[in-house]
Amino acid sequence: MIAGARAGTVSGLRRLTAAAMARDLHAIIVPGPEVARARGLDIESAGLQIAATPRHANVLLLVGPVPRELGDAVIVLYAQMMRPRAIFSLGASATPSPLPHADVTADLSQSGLLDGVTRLRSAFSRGAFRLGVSDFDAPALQIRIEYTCPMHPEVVQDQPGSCPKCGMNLVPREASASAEPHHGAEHATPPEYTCPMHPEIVQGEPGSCPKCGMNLVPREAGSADEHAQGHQDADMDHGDMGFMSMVEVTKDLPRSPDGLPMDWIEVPFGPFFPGLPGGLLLTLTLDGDGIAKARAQSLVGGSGALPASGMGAADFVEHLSASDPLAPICYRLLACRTLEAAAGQAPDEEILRGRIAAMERERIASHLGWLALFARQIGFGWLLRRAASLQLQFLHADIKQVMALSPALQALIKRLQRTPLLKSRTAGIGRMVPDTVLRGPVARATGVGDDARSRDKTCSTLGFTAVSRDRGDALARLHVRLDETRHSLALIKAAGAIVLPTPVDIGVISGKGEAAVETPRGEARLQLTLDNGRVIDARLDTPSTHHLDLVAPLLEQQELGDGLTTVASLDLSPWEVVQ
Amino acid sequence: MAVITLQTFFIALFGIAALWFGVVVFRTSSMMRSALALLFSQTALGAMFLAMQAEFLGVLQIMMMATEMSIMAIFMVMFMMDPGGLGEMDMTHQKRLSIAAGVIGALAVSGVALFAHWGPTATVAPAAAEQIRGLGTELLGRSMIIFETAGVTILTAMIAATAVAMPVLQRKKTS
Amino acid sequence: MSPDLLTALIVGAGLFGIGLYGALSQTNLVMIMMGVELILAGALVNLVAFWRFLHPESYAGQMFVLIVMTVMAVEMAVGFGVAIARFRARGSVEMEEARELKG
Amino acid sequence: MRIAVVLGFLFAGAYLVAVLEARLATGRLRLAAPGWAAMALLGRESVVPRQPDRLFFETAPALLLIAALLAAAVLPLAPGLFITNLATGALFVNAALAYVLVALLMAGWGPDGAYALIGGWRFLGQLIAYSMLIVMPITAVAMRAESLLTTDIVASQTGLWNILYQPLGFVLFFIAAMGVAFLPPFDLPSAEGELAGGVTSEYTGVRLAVFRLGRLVLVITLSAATVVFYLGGWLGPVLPPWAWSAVKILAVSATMLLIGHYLPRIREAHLLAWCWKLGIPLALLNIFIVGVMVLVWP
Repeated sequence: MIAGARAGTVSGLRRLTAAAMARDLHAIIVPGPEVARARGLDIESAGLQIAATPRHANVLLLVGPVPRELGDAVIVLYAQMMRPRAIFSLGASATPSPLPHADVTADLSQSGLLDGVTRLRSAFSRGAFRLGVSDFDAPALQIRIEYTCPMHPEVVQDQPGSCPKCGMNLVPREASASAEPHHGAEHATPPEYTCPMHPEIVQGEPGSCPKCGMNLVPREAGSADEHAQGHQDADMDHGDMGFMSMVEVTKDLPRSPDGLPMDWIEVPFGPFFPGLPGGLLLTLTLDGDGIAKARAQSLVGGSGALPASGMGAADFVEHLSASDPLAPICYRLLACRTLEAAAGQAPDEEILRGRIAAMERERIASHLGWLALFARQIGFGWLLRRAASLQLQFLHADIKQVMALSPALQALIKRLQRTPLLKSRTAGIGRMVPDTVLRGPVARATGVGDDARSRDKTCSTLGFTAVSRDRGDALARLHVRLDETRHSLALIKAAGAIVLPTPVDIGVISGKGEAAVETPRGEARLQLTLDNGRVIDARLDTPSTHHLDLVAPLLEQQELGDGLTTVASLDLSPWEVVQ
Repeated sequence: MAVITLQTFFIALFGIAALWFGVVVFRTSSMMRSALALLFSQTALGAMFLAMQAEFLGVLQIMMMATEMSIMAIFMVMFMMDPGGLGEMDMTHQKRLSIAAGVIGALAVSGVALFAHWGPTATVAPAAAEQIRGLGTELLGRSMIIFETAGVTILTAMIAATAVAMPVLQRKKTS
Repeated sequence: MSPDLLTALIVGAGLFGIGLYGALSQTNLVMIMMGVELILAGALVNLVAFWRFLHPESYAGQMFVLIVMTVMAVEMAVGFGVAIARFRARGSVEMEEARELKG
Repeated sequence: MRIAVVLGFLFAGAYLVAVLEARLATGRLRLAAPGWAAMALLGRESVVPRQPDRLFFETAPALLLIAALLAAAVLPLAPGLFITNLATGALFVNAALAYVLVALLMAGWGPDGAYALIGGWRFLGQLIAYSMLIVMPITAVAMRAESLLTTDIVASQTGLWNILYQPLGFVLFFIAAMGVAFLPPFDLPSAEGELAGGVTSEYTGVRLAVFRLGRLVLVITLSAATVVFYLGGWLGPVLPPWAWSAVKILAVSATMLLIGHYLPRIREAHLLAWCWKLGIPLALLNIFIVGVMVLVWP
């Protein structure tokens, strides 16, 4: 019996259909397939196919507890799935309210997944159809109809009527009742800046007038519209303008640089979009298929705040390690290093080497995971499967296995460098210039050799050299990551053993510590304040926090596909974003 | 007295379909529907050509119009204020005059069609394969100049249209 | 005279009438082009009908149909070129606004 | 009877294409998978999104299927084994394939969803790229056969298949055929990673099943067209003609799917630029070469 069964009596044909559904499971994964893989789950070999849209899925697969911020999004996701549908939860029993309880729960491990899929199949074949199915409803799904003018999106009201600006009939539009982050901002009028001498100069930020160089003065945005309306009324009185003038109606609309304004539509990509990391919400304003405006935000990023009473050192290590499921070892290492720096201790050389090997192994796995995500976005079926399977093998491989896997990885890299169309797909896209806010592979793709590992003594003794490319585009970022993967293999080989970082006993001390770790996405820094052995203050500085801010300006005026490639090439981890 | 044959029936059927879709073009407020109605009107015409045993022309009409009208559709959506037709705005003018002109035009032409002496009607059309061969010989024989001119015209039109539509390039400013 | 020819000619006349109405009544350049397309479609029907029922032995009739199809394509190309250019310059392809330009 | 055989052949081919597609997507060969998937889809809910253009939304999947079947109707699988043999056969294939675009535009516009809408318009751009590369190579094929009859086209390849007679035309047609069937790397309108399924993103249940069936039949139809125009149709030693057709059609479909599996999706701007700047001159060159060969070496 499943909670999302479809209404219907159980007849012979229905039984056969239910059996078919049990064999044809399409899962939509929360928070995303990349998190599932980073946790060591091989979804596809367990017999679940990954669906691109909830409309085509019949299983909602929850990997780990759902972050509170994603709750509403998960509810919407569930509501979009077609009945019969089931919820399959791994490693957590609670589902966001008011979702029904998970139909199948299992441990967060591959064996748990396999076992869960078996139970899911039998649940489907037994309970895909039943009588007396009730509708699923939740506050997040309430649709409010509001009316807006097709030409003046700022005109929004609750009743039908005609537009006060142009007189057109207002068209109904759906508005979600749940508070969208930007909804409040729509009503507040942001100030805009205009030149006292040239009223046609209007811009969103302060500056000087391009015509006369005077400083721009702020005014309320609404006043421009009133001006426009007055102007239009004057034209209407003019007599022979007895028709609706498209020039008048459209002149306040934003213009694209190519001079052909199309209908602007605001489209959300995320938080569960197939080609982007789960938890990342990209809101694109599209002008045709070009991106006019972009906004990127992380829904799952933490604030980095600690409980008021602080946290024990060992707990803090676990806390930081769990904060980013895409790079847990690096954050564990960062926490350990910082605590050791605060305590003034240093583990012996062998442990340090082993830790570096562990970090490098995670780098390889992370880059492979990125390749799989990127392959999914650009529709490269072979790479998706190959990179994903290698990632799963590398994730917990010991030194011998790493060496055994090394030829396969080298072959993958060679093959990618020869793949036709891959170069044309990425070259020249999302070009960046060297900038101090850039970190990690993104920075090194702009020709900057900055790498936290080159400041690390142990790394240097292992023969580390930083790689860099200087084109600064998506292709360069791809190449940097491929080169790094190769170097990581060499480092692991030189280190000779893999040791997971474990916190040393620092005792009851007070003081401050600071350390940096080159995570797969770039350098992460942590400053800690300790008070009697408890962590009372932590300041985390992560690469994705900085890279996320770069998304909006980078995407503007790109074609949609190129824009998404740009975002993917940055390898953002929404989890490590500090808000 | 001529007999009403199956051919007449199909000509009339597709003709009515073409007319009906033609009317829909100007009666719907959704631009997409308008463009696709025109497409189906033209497709019905193509089917009518097939009913008139002009196989090559019919298939050609059906093929060309699918692409042409789809491109029409994107322009409709681009250049209209309200492509979905939800705002129910009136996009017409001089309505009475236009209706009068349309009706009078149609009636006058039909009158000519009715009362002119068309001479004897041919009953048998050449076979389709023969038609294609004949048309090819015509195009590359007697009418070659006309055909070539048409080809050059369409090439010129393509280039001219592209040139007109291209954005004015920003010239380098000389101080 | 054959009912086939008459039917076809009346359909042609009807399309011509509808097209004329559209070309005169619409305010948008693209819609006007649709009207013109319908007028040309009416011409097409007539040409095919004349070929089939009057002179099936002469392929000049079919050739004319091809020429009219070319004209339709040319009309589309030029029309859209002009539409884009106007839209870029004025932000509209409404014909009423073109009239404004004259004065 | 003849019609039933051809239809059965097409649907069987579509089933095998689905098996191969599932094999590439999941890595496991399961012969029954598409059957179960189809049955599961039929049993699932099929909803209409809010504010659809209902007419377009409902007709689009059916139109896709019908267009693919119509195009297949004039393609002979063996001497005498076709649905109809039009004198304008080669042109008719084109005409029917043009309605694939109409179906996709309708599917994009109908559901009032942004991803679908963009997918539909993307396919329009794609058509502008590939359409000339469908028509012009077929022209060269018809020049050699001196006929638009598809059976004549096959017969004209008795001595030498067109893939050897005009390899350039074959390459162009093959690429364009993949573009028509929006197979990877030309799956711009239905891209998973960029548009969450694009034109198919709002289709569910029965409608999705029809849409997918239409797409699979389209792949088979285009493979059949490639075989008829370039690979000598049913011609071949030992095996009976229909078996040769079957083998060749499946081989072409498999090649199409495999190529897409090993390539990333092409960028729309590049697709347009390459097709117009490179593809069309090459197609014209092909017509010229074939013209010379037909005259010199009849």
